[in-house]
Amino acid sequence: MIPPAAFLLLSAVLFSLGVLAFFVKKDLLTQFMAVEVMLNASNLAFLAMAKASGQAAGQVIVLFVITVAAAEAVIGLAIIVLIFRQRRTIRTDELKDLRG
Amino acid sequence: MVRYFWLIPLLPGASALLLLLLGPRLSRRWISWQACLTVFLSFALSLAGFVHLVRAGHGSSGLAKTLLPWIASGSFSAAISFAFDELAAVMALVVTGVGLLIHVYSVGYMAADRAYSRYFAYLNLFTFFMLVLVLASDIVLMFVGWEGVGLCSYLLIGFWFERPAASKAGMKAFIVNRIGDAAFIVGVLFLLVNVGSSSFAAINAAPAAGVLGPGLVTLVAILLFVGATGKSAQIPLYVWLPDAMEGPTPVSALIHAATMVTAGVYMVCRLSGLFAASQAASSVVAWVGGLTAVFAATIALVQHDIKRVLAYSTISQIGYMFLGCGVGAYAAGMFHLVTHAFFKSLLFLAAGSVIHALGGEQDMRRMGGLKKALPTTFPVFLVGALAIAGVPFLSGFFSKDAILTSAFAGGHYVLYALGLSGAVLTALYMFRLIYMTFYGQTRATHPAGTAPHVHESPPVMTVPLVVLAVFSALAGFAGLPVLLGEKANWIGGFLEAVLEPAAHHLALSTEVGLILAATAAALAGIAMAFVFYRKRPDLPERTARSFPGIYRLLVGKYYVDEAYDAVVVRPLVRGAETVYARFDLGVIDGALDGSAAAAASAGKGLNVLQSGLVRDYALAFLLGAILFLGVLLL
Amino acid sequence: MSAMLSGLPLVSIVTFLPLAGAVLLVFFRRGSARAVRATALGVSLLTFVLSLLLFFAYDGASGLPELVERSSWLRGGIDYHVGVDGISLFLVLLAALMTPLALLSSWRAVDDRIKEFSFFMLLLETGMIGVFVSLNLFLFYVFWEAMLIPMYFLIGIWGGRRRIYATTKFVLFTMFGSLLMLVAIFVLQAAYSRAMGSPSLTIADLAAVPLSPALQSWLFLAFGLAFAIKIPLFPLHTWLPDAHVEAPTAGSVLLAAVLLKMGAYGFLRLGLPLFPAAAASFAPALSILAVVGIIYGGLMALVQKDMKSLVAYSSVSHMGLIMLAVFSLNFEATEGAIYQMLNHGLSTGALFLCVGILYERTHTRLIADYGGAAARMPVFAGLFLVAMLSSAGLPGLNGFVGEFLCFFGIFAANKTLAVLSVSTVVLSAAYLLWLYRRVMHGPLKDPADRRLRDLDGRELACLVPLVVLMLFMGLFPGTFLRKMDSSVARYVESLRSKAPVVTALELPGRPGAEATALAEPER
Amino acid sequence: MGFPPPIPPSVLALAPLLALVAGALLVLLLEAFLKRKDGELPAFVAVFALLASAFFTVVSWNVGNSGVYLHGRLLVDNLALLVTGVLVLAGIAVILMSLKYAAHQDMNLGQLCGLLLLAVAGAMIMVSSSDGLVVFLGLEVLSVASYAMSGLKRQDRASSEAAAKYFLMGSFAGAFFVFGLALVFGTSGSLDLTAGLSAGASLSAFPAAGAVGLGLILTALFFKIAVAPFHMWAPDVYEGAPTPVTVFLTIVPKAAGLAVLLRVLLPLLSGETAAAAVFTPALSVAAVLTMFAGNLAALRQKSVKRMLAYSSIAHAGYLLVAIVAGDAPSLVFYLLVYLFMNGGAFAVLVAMSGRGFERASLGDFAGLGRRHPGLAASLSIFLLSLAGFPPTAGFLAKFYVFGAAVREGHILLAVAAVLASLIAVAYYLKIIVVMYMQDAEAAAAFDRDDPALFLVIFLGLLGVLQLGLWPGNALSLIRAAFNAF
Repeated sequence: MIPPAAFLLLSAVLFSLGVLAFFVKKDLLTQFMAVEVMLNASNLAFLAMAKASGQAAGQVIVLFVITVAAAEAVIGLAIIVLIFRQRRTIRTDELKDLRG
Repeated sequence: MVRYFWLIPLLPGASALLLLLLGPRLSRRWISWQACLTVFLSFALSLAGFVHLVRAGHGSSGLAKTLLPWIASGSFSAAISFAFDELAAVMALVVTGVGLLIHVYSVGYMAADRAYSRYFAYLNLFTFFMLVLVLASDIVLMFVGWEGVGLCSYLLIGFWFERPAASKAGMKAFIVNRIGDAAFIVGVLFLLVNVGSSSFAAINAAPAAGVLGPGLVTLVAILLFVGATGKSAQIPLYVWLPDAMEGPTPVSALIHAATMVTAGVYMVCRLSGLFAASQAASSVVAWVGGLTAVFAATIALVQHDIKRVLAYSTISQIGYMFLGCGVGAYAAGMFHLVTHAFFKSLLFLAAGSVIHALGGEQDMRRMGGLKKALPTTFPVFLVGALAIAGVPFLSGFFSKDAILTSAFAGGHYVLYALGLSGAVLTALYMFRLIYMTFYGQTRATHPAGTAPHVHESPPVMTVPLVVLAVFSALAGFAGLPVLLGEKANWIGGFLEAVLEPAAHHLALSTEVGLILAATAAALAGIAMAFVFYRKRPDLPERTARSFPGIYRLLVGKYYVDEAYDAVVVRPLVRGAETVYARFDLGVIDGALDGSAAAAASAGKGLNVLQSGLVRDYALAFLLGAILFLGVLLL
Repeated sequence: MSAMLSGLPLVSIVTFLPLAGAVLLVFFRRGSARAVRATALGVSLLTFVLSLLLFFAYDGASGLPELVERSSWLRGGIDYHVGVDGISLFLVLLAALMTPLALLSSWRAVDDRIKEFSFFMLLLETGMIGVFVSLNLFLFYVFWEAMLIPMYFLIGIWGGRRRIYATTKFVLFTMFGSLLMLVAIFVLQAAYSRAMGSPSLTIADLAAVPLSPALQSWLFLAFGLAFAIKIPLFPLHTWLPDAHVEAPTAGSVLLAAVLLKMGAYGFLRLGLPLFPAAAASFAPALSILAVVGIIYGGLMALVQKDMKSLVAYSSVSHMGLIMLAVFSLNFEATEGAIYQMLNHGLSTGALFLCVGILYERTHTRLIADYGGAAARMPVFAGLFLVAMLSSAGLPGLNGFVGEFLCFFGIFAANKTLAVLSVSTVVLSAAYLLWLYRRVMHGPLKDPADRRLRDLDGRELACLVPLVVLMLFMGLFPGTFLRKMDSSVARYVESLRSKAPVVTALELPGRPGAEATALAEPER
Repeated sequence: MGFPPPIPPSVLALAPLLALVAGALLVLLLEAFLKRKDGELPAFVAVFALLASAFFTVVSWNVGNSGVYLHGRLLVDNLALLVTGVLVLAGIAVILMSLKYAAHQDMNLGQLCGLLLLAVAGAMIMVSSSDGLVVFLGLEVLSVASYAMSGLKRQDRASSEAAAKYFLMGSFAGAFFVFGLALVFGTSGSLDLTAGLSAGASLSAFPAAGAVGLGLILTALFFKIAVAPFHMWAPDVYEGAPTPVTVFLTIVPKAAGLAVLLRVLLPLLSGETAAAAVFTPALSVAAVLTMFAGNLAALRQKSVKRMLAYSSIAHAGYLLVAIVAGDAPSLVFYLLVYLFMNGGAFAVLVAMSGRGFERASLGDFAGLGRRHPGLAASLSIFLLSLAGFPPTAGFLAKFYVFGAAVREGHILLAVAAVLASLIAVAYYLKIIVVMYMQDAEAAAAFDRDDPALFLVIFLGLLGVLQLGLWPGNALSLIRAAFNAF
């Protein structure tokens, strides 16, 4: 039986990886995927906790989070498409008309 | 009639107000009459009051009238109240009498001037303030007159304000006076706070009552005297008076010879109780007076401008008055004030008549030989000269002698010597003037090349001259030397009611000796003048050449003006300019604008951080989060 | 008189009538310049007349505020609470007098956006009067700050070349002080409700709060900074010359005549009564600053090239004297200070009017561009001279009375400072007469220049009332002083009772007891 | 309204929310099936929905319908109701000022209205629950809708860039919230944000993981409120988004986030607890950073819109001061006032725009005082209120917030706050300078027939002056609301 702490640790690592990816990746799409990784890290944590404390709530949350992620993805992709239409690129660093 | 003595100042005041408000609309005739008449009425009132006092004899406390409670706040209060005692009576008579004559004289002298009404408005205004000064029974109110005459002096010196020299002289006069006044104010403050009252009675009584400690008495007296040196043009604040000659000549006669400049002496006499109480202060007064008397006289020796000679002579004569007051002979000082008022205003007016005759020429080097041309002016001028020179039995002789005698009697032998040498110099420069102006060939050069048409002045000018000449000649008999009997010195007795009596008396023989000495001095001076400027006109140049240093020093008036300019004025202005540029604009404003700039550049920095790159934003977010969590955990 | 006025909210009317007028102006058509000007002038004149009623209605026996109106406004002790006492009464009158004159003076000078101009002028008047009549700290602060806005626009829109720099500097500098004062107000409010249980911002109540010395000092410094900037006290004065030089004549007049007084008034109304001990302990330092200001301002005025900045620096000098008097903490000095505030209002206001009159003709303020104006403008020369002499404190005019009372009180408190402050007598004469000589005297700069015509009726109407008032106040100061007496006495007493330092600081100057005793018969 | 509610409390509690959601769906349907795209019908529907929701809010206020519903998922209390009121008002204002604007900038009004309703609903959900999950859902609904709204100007590069940046950063922050929630859940076994550290509990008693979790949640909220240093997305998004949307973004998410923050932190900050000892300084620092970052960065802006964007960051800082002081009434009052003055200022910006163009640069305002005195005067009043000059509401709001801070002993914080607002005065006045003290090079004309917009401006003025001079009613209402606190 693996202690919940391990899951927690794993999720933390995952989350950090997501953050890391968010920084190293250079285009909107992959950066958003990095965010997805972070969200799923949280999901993992939730599940572990739910298991440990035997609360169903934790598992329900995961569903919510997934749904939300999906919704975000929809809007996000729409925006990314919009950006691509206008600029023929989705490199994040190109987005610097607004500054200063 | 006497009850209305308080109208004495108000009449000319009202006239002045009227002239100031609607002067230009009035006819010259009306203006002249109004101006002179009001002064005449004041004169009449003063005369009435004077007679009243004489009749009342000693022990009469004089007349007093409080017009309105003026300033009152907490423990400070000053009322507008006038008092008419012996001292005030004498002074008022001088002011209104001489003033009247000069008003009349001005009618002729200023006849051609554009700003006729303004001139008489100022002249009346001056008379008003001067009389306020004289009649005030309260030192704060006296200060009103004190400053008021200063203002009028400023206005009248700068009467022809289009002339830069004139307006400059006016300004100089006012500011220099203000320096004295600052000290005066401080003195008054000491009195107010320590005596707790501003009335002369209380102040004069204070030292005796012990309200004022001896040290304080000296301090206050000296402070007030500094004010006097400003008003009465004594060392070190005399520098404004010679320049004041830029004003119209009647003004010089009235303000800068007869009345205003002697206000300092009057003030000292008013407060004789205070001054007499401090030996130190008195000797300061005496020494400043004595030194000024000689100092100014030496400068007068080498002046070429006829009015400036008279100006320096005025300074010197006022020096005598202070010398008198300083040695405790206040009556003598007042006496000399009176006689001086007569003969000096006479001299000025006569000089004015000369200038008038020469169409504005003031330089004696371009005069000469006017004796014939000015049949009235010359004799009266001569009378004045003899009087001031102290030739026996003329007014100046008695008054000056009274001062010197009491100086000697007080044991102030050095001061006596100073006074005596001053007397010699006085005779010398006066007769230098006489000879250069009236004798010899005419040196008058006229732009047209032709000799100017020299003409005697109209009677409206000459009549006052004659009157003054008479007084200059005879006024002395109001104060004969005591050796002619106790009652001889009438004016001294009259004033004793108010003034501290002169302490010492001398043996007859000594007095006679002193009188002879004085006479000798006067004659010696005249003789020297005769030799230098009549017999051997080349002598002056040679003497000058043999003592170039001294000569240049005298011509340069000891370079006092230059010294003041270099030591006080210029450093002050330059310094202020530097501070303004360096500190005001540099440091203070610099700090303000600097902080503004700092904020702006901080903003610029933030704007640079706001790079527009999501990565940077996320980084800031992350760092912030880490920091925050760190805080929570630690 | 007061019976007739009973029930009439006179103070509120005087305060808000100008505001009503301003609102009225909004509905005027643009371009109807004459109507706008006339209305504004009429309203301000009416305000002045009503303020005269205040003068008569104020009895001044008790020294407490009279004609008080009070109604609760917000929670936390914030009431609408106004009234006048001997200290504020004449400042209200001053504001009510100067506004119509200022409007009149700009009759021709301002021809752009007259509607807005008049609007802001009236707004300013309400602000100024409001500051003086407020008896509630919150209300005071509201007026104090609100007043900045119209002044900001007046300088910024109708000002000179560097107007924007000047007006921004003015607002930011002034706000810097008043914002710290705001924090101090919070602290005071909190302290009060902690001590008394119930909150209150009534000034009279706040004086009763027990404060630790340290806290009191901090609060005094916060309040003092705001007031010192407004006065302005050396070295916080540099906004003033800029503001004056750039402001339009009307702005300068009100700025000099009324706004500067608010600093000194603030000290009298709040700074000292609320924190007497701290005030007494800071008095020496502030007095020294004030003296420095007197001399420094005078010297700076001496070397100004611009007439307006010369007068501005002269204000620094004069206000320094007033400050010094205020901090002498005795009756005579305080009364002198208040009187001198009025005098400075009149004389400096008049001087700025004079400068404005010259500027209207030649469109330059540089002294060097003038010369011999007196020849062309004799009447103006006379009035200018009187204004100048009043500012220089010539006896017989108002300036002397105030100045002398100040000297007297200062001297009683501290001889050295008094002696130093007397130097203003020389300095003011020097810079003013020199100015006068360079501008009015000498040969005409440009004889061909016909623009220098003498005063017209309107300009006379601006200057003559002031000059007459100068003479009147010089000869009959009692008319004013008597109305102040009891309030000032009460004020000084409260200081004495609260801060033993005050008496200690005030006594050595004179053996007060017998001095007063000796003075008694005179009164 | 004393009549007994015909509907059961739980439904009534949900009613405002339902009204909005229903409205949103209706609008989107209309938008889908309506032929004429430029019709204003959706707007009317949306406004109606908002009014309905407002009505229900008022009803449940009047019947005192506060309580916990849906098994603790829905918490209706006065804070919730008041903030809901603010949110709804903001929504109405936004719609009214976009009627013409949308047409001019060829934005799809229908979509705007729909998204707006959803966003408001999301915000409403956030404020009316203490349950972490519900708050998260509300947050996400709000965010997702906001992303879309900021990108509604399809042709405009700036708009879509704003949307992209907002989306990316927003989802990034959202992830933090979720992970934090997971940790809190893990350590406290509950989703209740306040339960984790119930009042007075000390952090030490609370496991590190939980602390971290709470911290992460707070950072996400800071992000929404745009607290420095989590604010950097804000200026870009505010500038890029369509102006009415900017109004929405500067008010609604802030209000919602602050309400949640208040809920979470108030129990912690009250009293001398260890938690307070940690949070108070941290929040104070954050507040000071925010105020200065916003105001300093605004100083040199050339675009009025961006300037106001920075100013709204600074105001977040002032609001945070209220949180530090733990003074709910002043917070809510400030929010209300801020709605009026900020909305008003932006409304004037909207009025400056025209068909196919916006005028937001300082130069465009030159001489406005001459050409459009009314507009210039209104903007000046809004700016003076933002700057905190009496007698405007802005002053009173600051007066109460800073006063509360001092009362709670945060004097230095108050000093910092006033100094920050002094800096702010500098740039607010700059706009006024341009409007009145510089003359226009080119007289810009634009059509004035936008009654809805001018209604908004007028109401803004009314609010700013009313709340500045006679705020009695509003204040007593708010105070009454927080006797509970």
